[in-house]
Amino acid sequence: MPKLNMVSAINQALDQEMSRNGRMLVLGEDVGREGGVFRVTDGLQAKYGPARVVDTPLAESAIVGVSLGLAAGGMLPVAEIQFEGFLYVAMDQLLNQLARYRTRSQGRFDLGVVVRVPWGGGIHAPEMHSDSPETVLVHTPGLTVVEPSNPFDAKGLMLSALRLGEPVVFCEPKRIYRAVKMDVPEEDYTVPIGKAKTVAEGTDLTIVAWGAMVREAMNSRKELESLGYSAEVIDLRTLSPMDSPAVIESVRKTGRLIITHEAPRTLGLGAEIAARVAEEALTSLLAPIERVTGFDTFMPLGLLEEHYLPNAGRITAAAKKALGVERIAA
Amino acid sequence: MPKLNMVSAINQALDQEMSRNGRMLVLGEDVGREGGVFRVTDGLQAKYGPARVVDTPLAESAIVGVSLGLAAGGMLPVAEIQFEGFLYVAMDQLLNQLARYRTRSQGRFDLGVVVRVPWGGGIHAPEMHSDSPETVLVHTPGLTVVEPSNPFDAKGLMLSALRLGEPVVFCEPKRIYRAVKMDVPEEDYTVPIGKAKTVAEGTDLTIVAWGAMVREAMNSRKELESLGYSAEVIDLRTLSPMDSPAVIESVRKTGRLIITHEAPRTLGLGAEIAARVAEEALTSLLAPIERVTGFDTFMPLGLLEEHYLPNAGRITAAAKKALGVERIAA
Amino acid sequence: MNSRYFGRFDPSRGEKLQILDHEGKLKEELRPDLPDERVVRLYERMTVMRVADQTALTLQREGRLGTYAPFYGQEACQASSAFLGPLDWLVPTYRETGALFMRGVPLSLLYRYWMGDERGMSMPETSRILPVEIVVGAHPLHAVGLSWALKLKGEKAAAAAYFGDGASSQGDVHEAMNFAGVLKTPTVFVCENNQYAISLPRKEQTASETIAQRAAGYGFPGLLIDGNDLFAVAGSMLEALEACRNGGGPFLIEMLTYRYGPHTSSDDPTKYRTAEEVEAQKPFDPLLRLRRYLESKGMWTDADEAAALEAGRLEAERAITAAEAMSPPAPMDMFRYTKKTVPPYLEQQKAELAEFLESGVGHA
Amino acid sequence: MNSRYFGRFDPSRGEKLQILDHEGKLKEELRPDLPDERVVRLYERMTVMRVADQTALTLQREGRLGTYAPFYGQEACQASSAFLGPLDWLVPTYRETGALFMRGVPLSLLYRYWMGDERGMSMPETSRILPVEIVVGAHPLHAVGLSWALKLKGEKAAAAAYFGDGASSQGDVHEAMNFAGVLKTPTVFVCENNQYAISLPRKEQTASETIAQRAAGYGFPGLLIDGNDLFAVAGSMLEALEACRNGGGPFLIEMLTYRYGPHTSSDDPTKYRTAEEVEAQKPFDPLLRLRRYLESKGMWTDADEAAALEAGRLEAERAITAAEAMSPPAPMDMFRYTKKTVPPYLEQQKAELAEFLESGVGHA
Ligand SMILES: Cc1ncc(C[n+]2csc(CCOP(=O)(O)OP(=O)(O)O)c2C)c(N)n1
Ligand SMILES: Cc1ncc(C[n+]2csc(CCOP(=O)(O)OP(=O)(O)O)c2C)c(N)n1
Ligand SMILES: [Mg+2]
Ligand SMILES: [Mg+2]
Repeated sequence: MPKLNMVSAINQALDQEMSRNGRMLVLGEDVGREGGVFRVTDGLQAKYGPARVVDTPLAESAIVGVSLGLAAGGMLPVAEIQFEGFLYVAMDQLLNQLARYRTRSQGRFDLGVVVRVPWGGGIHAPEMHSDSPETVLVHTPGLTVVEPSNPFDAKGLMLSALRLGEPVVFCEPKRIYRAVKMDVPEEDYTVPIGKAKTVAEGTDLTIVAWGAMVREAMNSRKELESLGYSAEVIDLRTLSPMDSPAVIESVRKTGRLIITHEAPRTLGLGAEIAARVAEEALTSLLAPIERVTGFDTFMPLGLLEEHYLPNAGRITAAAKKALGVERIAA
Repeated sequence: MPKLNMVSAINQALDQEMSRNGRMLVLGEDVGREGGVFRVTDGLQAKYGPARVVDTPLAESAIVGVSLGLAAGGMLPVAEIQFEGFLYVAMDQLLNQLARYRTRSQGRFDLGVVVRVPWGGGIHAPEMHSDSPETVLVHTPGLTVVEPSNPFDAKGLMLSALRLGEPVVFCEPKRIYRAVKMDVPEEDYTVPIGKAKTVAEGTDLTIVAWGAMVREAMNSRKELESLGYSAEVIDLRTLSPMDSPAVIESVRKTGRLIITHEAPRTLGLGAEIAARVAEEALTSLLAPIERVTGFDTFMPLGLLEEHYLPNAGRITAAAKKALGVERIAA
Repeated sequence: MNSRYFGRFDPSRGEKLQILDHEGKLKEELRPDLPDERVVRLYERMTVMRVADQTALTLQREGRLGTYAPFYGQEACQASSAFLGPLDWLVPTYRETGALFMRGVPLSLLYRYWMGDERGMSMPETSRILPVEIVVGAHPLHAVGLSWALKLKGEKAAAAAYFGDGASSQGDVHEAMNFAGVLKTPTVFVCENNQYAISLPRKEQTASETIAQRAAGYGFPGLLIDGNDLFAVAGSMLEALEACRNGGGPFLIEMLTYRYGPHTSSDDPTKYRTAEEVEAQKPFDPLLRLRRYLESKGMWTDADEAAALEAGRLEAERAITAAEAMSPPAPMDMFRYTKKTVPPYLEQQKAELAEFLESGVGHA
Repeated sequence: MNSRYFGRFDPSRGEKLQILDHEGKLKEELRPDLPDERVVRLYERMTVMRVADQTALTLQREGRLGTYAPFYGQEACQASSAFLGPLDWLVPTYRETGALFMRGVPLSLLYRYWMGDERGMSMPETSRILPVEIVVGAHPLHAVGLSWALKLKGEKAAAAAYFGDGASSQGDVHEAMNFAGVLKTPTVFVCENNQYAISLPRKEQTASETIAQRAAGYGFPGLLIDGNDLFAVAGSMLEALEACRNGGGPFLIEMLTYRYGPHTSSDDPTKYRTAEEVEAQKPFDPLLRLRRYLESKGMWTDADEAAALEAGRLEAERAITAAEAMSPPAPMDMFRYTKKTVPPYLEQQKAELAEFLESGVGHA
C-alpha cells in the first residue's frame, strides 16, 4: 500500500472525488498554479483546469460567501482559507450565513461546502498563522467540524466531508502535514463523521486529544506506561458534533480525565468536554478533570511557541497529578 | 434618588463621562440624530455636536477598526454595534486586531475602546437580532467583557469600562433595557470589573446567571423557596475575566450548581464555569452540574422565541433534579 | 452587446437614465420592450403591492405583525423583479417584500414571515429565490456564487442581488463586485438607493457622487437610473439580464428612489428628516407618473383606479385571513432544520424541552 | 490645493505619473522638491536597504531567521516613508521592512522580529509607527482612525497606510477608503502594486484597469504612478502629505512596481511565473535608473557605488551581530502584554508553566 503523508492523503481524496464528481470545484487563494501554500491542492489545476480549480482574489469573506452561492446553485465547492487566522474576516459568511442557511431556507438548501483550513501551531510562522479557533465553530449550531490526526483518517474524513451535503470546516493540523507517512489505501473509503476513535486502550486514565495533539498524548502515554500507568487515548476526530458518549464511556471505566488542546484554556473544547462529563459521569470521577492546553494569552511568535503549545511532558505532569489524587467515591 | 431604567442609566454614564473627558467620542450607525435604535445615545449629539457623536457609514468592521485607530491616536472611542448579530462582520477587527494590539505592540498601545452592543433575545426581532455570542469574545484573550443585569450596575460598569484603558465589549441585555427602573445615583460611582455579585444568598444550591437571565434566576429562587429550598444567586456581571472564585466559593457551600444562559449550550459560558468547578471543587459537588441554556440550534423568530430562551420554570426544573440527587460524597 | 443604456449614460459624469418623467411624459426613443398592455398590468400589480404594504404597517400597529420594513415609494424598484426570466434568481433583503410578491410568492406567506414565523421562508424548490437576508450586505456574495454556478452549468440565466445605499459601504459588497468582475459572472447588482440607511442620509454614507460609478473600479458597467421610473427600471433590467444570459455580465444598476415611510415599523423618521422633505418627494411618486402616463394614453380611468385599489384591498385581506388561519408553529420545529440529522446531544436537548413542555410548567 | 500631480493624471484613462524614466532621464517640469543632494543620500540608503534585504534572505536560508518577506525591486516604494514628516504616522504591513528602516527603526530590531521574537515590535513611544500588520487589508482602517484622531486633536499631520494589490480586494480596504472619504481624514493610502499577491497576478486580482481609479468612487483623488521612480514617489507623497496637513485628504496613490524576489522565503515563484518575465522587468529597476541619473549629473561614480554597497554590508553585519547577541526571550514573556493586569485564572496558568519549566521536563 502506498505510504502517504497527510498532505498527499488529502490531495488524493480531493483528486479522486473531483474525478468522480463533476460538480466539485476547488477555490481559494493560491490553490491553483501554486497548489496551495502547503501544496495540498498540488497538481489539481493542471489536471482539472482553471475553471474547476480557481485562484481567487484575496478576500476570505468572499471565498466563503461565494461558495455558499455555488452550493445553492448545485455545485460542490471546496474552499481553502490559507491559515486559520484569516477565518475571522469570513466569520459572518461562515457562522451567520453558511451555518444558518439550512434553517433560514426551511430545509430547502442543504449546502455541501467544505472549507479546508490549515490549523494550529508548531511551524514557527508569523502572527495569526498558528491559532486553533475551533471553539468559535463548535459553538455555532449547523456546522460540522473535523480535524484528522493522521493521513489515513485525513483521506477518509475528507471523503466523508465531501459527501455529507452539509457545511463542513475541515481543520488540517499543519504541524503534522508532513510529519508521518502511513499506509493509505488507494481505494475509496470513508471515516465516519461524528465518531471518536480510541487510539490506545487503557485503564487508569483517559486522555482526549485531536489533531497534532494526539501524537503528544501518545507520547505521554508511553511516559506513563514506563511509570506503570495505563492511559486510554481518544482521538476526537470530529469536533462538532462531538462524540462525547465515547469520552464518557471511557471515563466511566478509567475514572480520570485529561483533555489537551492547543487553543487557550478558557472555553476551549476542553471546557465542553469537562462540562458534559460533569453532567453525566460525575460519580465516576476519581480526580478533578485536568485541562492541558494553550494559555489564555496569544500564541507567541516562533521563538516561544514551544512553551505555549502543550506537549507530552505537560500532559504527563497533569496525569500524575490526577493519578496522585485519592479516590473520592466508590 | 432618580429612578432610571437601563437605557437611561447607560445614557447618563456616557453623558457624564463625555462632559468630563474631552477625548471621548461616540460613534456608530444611527447613534447621532436617531440616538441609537434603542435610544441609548439619545440627546448626546444635540449636546456634544456631530464631531463627537458621529453617525458612521454602515460598516461594522470599519466601526471597530477605526475605533482602534482613534484610540491609538489618543481618543476614547465608544462604538455601538447595533445588534450582537452584526459583530460577526467585525470579528477580525475585534478579535485579531483590537484584542491583540497590546501584545502586538509590546505594551505600547493600551487601547481604551468600549464597544457597546445590545445583546440577547426576547424582543421578537428578526433573524440575527437575538443572539448571545459572548463565548467568542470570552475565549479570546485580551478582551474584557461585561454585561449588567440592572440599571445601577449598568451605569457603574459603564463608568469602569470607560476608564479601564483597555478594550471592553459592553453587552447590553436589550430585553430588560426598559424592564425595570431603580435608584441610580446621579453622582459618579463605579462597579468593579471582574467581580461577580451574590444577589441573593442561599444554602442548598447555586444559580449562576448574568444579564437578563438574572431576573429568571431570581424568579426561580422564589419558586424554590416556596418548595422549601434556598438558592444562592450569583450575577456574573463581568464575563471576562470571569470571577470563577466567587462561583467556586458558593458551590463549596451549597454543593449544587445550576448555570443558565441564553446562548447555545455547547461551549456556552456554562461549559467553562462547569469545567473550572470540576477542576477546583469536584469534591464539593453533591449532584451533577446542570446547564439551563439556549439549545444547540438557532434562536427562532418571534413566535417560538419564548421556547428557546431559558426561563424560571426550566431553571426550577433543573434545580429540582439537582436537589433530588443523592449525596455522592461527604 | 448592442447597448442602449449601459455605457451610454456615464454615472461618473452624473448622467442618469430617465425614460418616463414625473409628469408622465415618455421619451419614446429610449423606450424598452415594454408594451402599454404590460404597463397596465404592472401598474395594477404595483397598486396591489402598495396596498399590501400599507396593510402590513396597519397590522403591525394592531399587534398582528412583528417589526415590518415597508417599501412605500420604492414600488418601481420592487417591480424590477417582474423582469427576471423564469430561470433567473432573485436574491433579496428584508426590503424586498414587494419584489417577492411580484415574483409570485404568496402574500400570506410573506405576512407569516413578518409575524415571526419561520415557515414564511419556506418556498417551493422551483422558486428561484434565495431566502431573505437580514445582515446588510452579506448576500450579494451569494448571488455571485449562484450566478457563477449558472454559468458553469451552462444555464442561460442570471442572479439579481438587491441591496440598499447603506449596504454599499459594507466590505462584502465590494468583495462581491470584485469577484463578479474577475469571474465575469451573470450577476445584476441592483442598488436600491432610497436615500437613507435608517437615519443616515445618502450624502453621509459615502463621499462618492454616485454608487453606480464604482462599477468601473471593478471592470464592468454601471448605470444610474431614475428608480421611480418603471420604464428605466425595465430597460436597465432587461438589457442587463439579456446580456447576462448571453455570456455578459456583471452589471450594476443604481436605482434612485425615496423611502416615504419609516425604515421599519419601529422607526421614527422625525428624528432625522422633516415632513417637508418627504412631501417634496411626493410629486416623484413612481405610481403617480405611471397613472398619468396611462391616463394620457387613454388606458386608465378613475374607475380603473378604484377597481385596482379594491382588488388590492381584497387580495391583502384574503392573505391576512390565510396567514392568521395557519396553526402556530410547534416549539419542536426549532430543532428541525439545524442539520440534516439531529446529533445526539441535540436530541437530548430536544427531549429535555419536550419533557418540560409536557410538564405543563412551560405554559405560563 | 495647488496640485501638480493629483487630478492632473487621470488613472481611469490610464494616465500615469512618471518623472524619471528607466533610462535615468528626468522630466524637469514635473520635478518635485527633491534636490539632487537629497537624491544622493536617498540612493545611498536605498542601496543599504537592498543589501539588508538580501542579507535577510541569506540568513533565512542559513536557518538564522524565520520566514522573511523581501522587498527586492520595491525599494523606491519603500523609500516613500522618507517623505513622511516627523509628526506623520507610518502604518505598515510585513512587506514594509524597507519603509521601517527608512523611518529609523534599527535594522537589528527588524531582524529580531523576523527571527520570531516579538520584542522586535517594541518601538519607542515617540516613533510614529503602528505595529506590522499580518492580516492583509486590516490596517488601513487603523490609519483612518488614527488620522481622524490627528484631525480632532488639531495636529498638522497625516497617516500613511501601506498595502498591496492583493489587499485591495479585501472588504476592510473598501470600508477604510469610504470612511476616509466621508470623514475627510488626513490619510494617504499607499497601494504598492507589485503585480502579485503570492501567486495571483494583478490581472486576476481585479478586472479594473487600475486600483487608483477607485478613489473617485469614494470621493477623493487617486493617482497612478511609476513606483520604481523615486521622483514620482516623492512628488506624490509630498503633495498628498502637505495637503493633508492643511486640512485636505484623503488620497490614494497606486505605485506600480514589481517584486523581483519570492513572496516570502517559503515561496517558490517558478510555480507561477517564468524567469524571463522577471528578467524583462530588470531594466526598470528603481535603483538602476537613479544611479544612471546621478551618474549623468556627475554626482555618482563606480567608487561611490562600491562604497555604498560596502556600507550596506557593514550595516547589515552590525545589525545581525546585535540581533544575535540579544538574549532569547523568556517563556514567561508571553503573559506580559495580554492585559494591563493579569487576571487570576491566567495568573494560575502562569504559575503552572513556571512550575513545569522549573521541573526541568520542559527542556526536551
Ligand atoms: C450588518 C448589519 N448592520 C446593521 C444592520 C441594522 N440595519 C438594518 S437595515 C439598516 C440600514 C440599511 O440601509 P440600506 O442598505 O440603505 O437599505 P434600506 O434599509 O434603506 O433599504 C441597518 C443599519 C443590519 N441588519 N446588518
Ligand atoms: C487576510 C489574509 N489572507 C491571507 C493572507 C496570506 N497572505 C499573506 S501575504 C498574501 C498576499 C498579499 O498580496 P498583496 O496585498 O499584493 O501584498 P504583497 O505581499 O504582494 O506585498 C497572502 C494571501 C494573509 N496574511 N491575510
Ligand atoms: Mg437605503
Ligand atoms: Mg502584491
